[in-house]
Amino acid sequence: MKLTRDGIAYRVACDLPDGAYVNLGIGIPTIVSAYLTPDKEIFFHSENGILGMGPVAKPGTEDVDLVNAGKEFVTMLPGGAFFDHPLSFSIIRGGHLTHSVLGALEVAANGDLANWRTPGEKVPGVGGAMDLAFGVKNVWVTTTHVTSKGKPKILKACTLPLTAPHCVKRIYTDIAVIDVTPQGLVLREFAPGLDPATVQSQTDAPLQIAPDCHAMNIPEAPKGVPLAA
Amino acid sequence: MKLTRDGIAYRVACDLPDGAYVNLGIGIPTIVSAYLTPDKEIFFHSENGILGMGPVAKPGTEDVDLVNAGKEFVTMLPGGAFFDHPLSFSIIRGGHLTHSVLGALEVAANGDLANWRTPGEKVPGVGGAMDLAFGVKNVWVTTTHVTSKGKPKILKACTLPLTAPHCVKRIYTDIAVIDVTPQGLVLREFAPGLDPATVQSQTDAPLQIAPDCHAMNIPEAPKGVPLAA
Amino acid sequence: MIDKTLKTCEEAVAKVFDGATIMLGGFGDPGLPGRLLEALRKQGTKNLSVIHNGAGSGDWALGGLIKDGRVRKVTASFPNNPGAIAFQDLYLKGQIELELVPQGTLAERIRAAGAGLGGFFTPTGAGTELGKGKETRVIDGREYVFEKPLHADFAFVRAHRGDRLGNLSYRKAMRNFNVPMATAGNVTIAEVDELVPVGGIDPENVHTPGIFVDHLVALPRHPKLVEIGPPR
Amino acid sequence: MIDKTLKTCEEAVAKVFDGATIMLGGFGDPGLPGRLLEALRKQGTKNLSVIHNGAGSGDWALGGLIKDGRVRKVTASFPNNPGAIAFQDLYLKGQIELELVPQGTLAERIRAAGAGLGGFFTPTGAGTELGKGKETRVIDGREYVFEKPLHADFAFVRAHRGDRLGNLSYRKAMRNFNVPMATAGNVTIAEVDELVPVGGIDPENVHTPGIFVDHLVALPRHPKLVEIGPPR
Repeated sequence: MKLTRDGIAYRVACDLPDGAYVNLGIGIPTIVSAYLTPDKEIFFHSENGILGMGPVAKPGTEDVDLVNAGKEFVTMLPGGAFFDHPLSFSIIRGGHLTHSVLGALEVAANGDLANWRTPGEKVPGVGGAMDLAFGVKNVWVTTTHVTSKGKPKILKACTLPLTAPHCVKRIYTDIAVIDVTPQGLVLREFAPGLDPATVQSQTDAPLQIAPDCHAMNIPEAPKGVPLAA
Repeated sequence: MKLTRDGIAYRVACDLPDGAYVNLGIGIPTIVSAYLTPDKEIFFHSENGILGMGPVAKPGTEDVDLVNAGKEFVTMLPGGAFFDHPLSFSIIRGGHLTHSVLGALEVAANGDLANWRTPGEKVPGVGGAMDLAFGVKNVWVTTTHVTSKGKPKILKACTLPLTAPHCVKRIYTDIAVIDVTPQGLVLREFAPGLDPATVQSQTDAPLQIAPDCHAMNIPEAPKGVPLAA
Repeated sequence: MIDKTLKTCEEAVAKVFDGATIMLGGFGDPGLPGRLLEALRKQGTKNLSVIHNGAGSGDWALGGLIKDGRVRKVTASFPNNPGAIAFQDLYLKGQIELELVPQGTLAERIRAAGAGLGGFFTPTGAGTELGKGKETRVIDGREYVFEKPLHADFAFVRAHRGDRLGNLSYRKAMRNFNVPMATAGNVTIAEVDELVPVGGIDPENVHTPGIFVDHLVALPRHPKLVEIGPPR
Repeated sequence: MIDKTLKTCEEAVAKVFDGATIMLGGFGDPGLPGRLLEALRKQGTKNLSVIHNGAGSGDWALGGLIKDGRVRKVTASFPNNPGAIAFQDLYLKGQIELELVPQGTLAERIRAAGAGLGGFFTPTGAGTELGKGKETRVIDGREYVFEKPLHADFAFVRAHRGDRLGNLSYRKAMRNFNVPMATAGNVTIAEVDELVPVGGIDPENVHTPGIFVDHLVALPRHPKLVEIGPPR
């Protein structure tokens, strides 16, 4: 079994602690907020000057002055704040966010992250990716474990241009949860029905197996979308 | 005749143009605002985060959260703004103020200013003096022409620790108005009843005489305080 | 009486000259000075150097200016936004220059210009392609890259409210790059939704004090939205 | 539910340790966290290093802390304020260290710490006694001095309103050093006049977002004013 995109997002949501200040990147990370349980109070940051951002605006209720970093119309939760770009990136660069959840093209065993330049891309763009990777305390990566061609994305060393060196703390994929530690990668969980050897076979970098390594506990479809298939 | 402290402040007030953004230092500069004519709209800045500051608060109307850089209770004019110290000093350092009116211990012919460390002072303090002297477009100095012991304060070179090199644009004293130019000091005006030679005799640095150099035109006591004596 | 208001965007952009460097506020549509950009497009100067987070969308505002071949260089963090067709077309033909800057570094370089600083050391980019060729320094055990301030001849910003003294206040996510850019333009021109009397903006809520603003034009907001992203 | 409020200043300052570096907001009385300082005075830790614009006034708050011999070092721009008797007395006896920093450089160094920068170049101080021994660099024809960020173990700030999430808003001239210091303290503790419900501060008027604040205590403002200057 593999986790769906929603499944990966669900698994991240389980780990975000109460009171976390979080920036969610585009793609799978965006889905994380949907899976937060109401017992946790979590504050979402958007690069363009928002803290305490709520869900995407319902059609017909959009405010033309309120978009997120992905240019979607969003909402605010009570207790939020607006500010300018210098403060927004002081929050990022100054280490004030507790979590940045990002996509990845490649992650290396030493925590190096490559997620800003795709191989075929002719016009480069970086946005806030580097600031997030360099600045945030816990950089968590969400990604499929292998490329669409079956090539591992978790490597001994990155081959693509780096977003930041030594920045990733944890990797959430469709088949595993892996910690990046000073001693290397540690497999913490694997998808239901798999085993550590299978995960290793799809991973270029060597994995250590955590003493309490176990299969993920994934419910079926809490929001109507299957989490694993 | 010599100008009083109010006279020096009056003379500065005459020269501030409509729309000027001004920081007034402690001492004679503080008096300048009293002599502005209502045809000019001038905006006062205070280091502690105020633009559009009004006069000192009348007794009984003080707001405990509203003081100026000299810790006096002040008022606000319509169209003012509050901000924090980083922005306040961005305004100063970034060259956004048009005028800084400061006191001086010594000024040199090349525009060097010494006004932050008095000779006998045992505990040093600099406050915002250096930022103002380095950052503001037009640094205007107000001072008595000589010390209480009769020693010139306008010198070939400063002897006291500098506040900033090459910063002063104009000097207003009790007997003269002097421009600091790349070619040296230029006497523009002298106090009523004096003459350029008398001003030079009290000035260590050589003075050039402006072609239109003339006696100041000082009214008697527009606010009840004599401007010259 | 000081009155910084102008009647039209045409007057406001009249002094822009060939080869000028122009900062454009806005992130997506919020805070984008679209009417000033359209006036600039009509005004006709060329070889412009533009500092903006993206590289325009479609063929309106910055997108249109680029499409018309008026822009020599773009300094941006995200010029690969899907709508930046005009930029991407010229870039791939080698007909427009790009200085790619991480978004936080872009904001900080603009702020540094307005704050009169000579440069700063940021961790962002150290050890990456975007740090290459730049001065680096290890400070207290961490590697930093040296970055210089970004000044501009003109800064175009869009605010919600403004008064004749140039005081501005923004709404929700409009502040973004507008706040630092207003401090970094040699001439700062603001487009506002509404002109209010002096005192109409509470001194606690002035986000850009009038000292930073040279001219402002009050015009009803342009209904066109150039950067509405697709739902994701 | 996140609740950053504490009942007393005593709890709030309990974790301050011997040798800690503490930033104190306030410029004159506006924004001075006087009750936190008085609690710290009772709490008893010593060898404190204090970052503040001045060096205290009289024998209350920072003045009292210094008078009690609890402060090893003061980093300030204006320690010669007439009321700073306790500091000046110890300074002349060589019993307290002073790092004198121009006011704008002090504010910017604090901001740099909160913003994660490694340092910056400022023109202020170049060619003066306060620039001596510092790295200088000519950038685009102007001389600048290199300045490093100022971090602190604790930042004590005072705001007008606060909510349980730590969002703060200030009144009039209270923002001063409080805003940058709140970003630069490893632990930031706020003293507020009034606790309001979440949502009670308009998101447009949050001057210090709660992300920067660890604890806050709501207490009626202390009536004592320590720094009322004489009329001039």
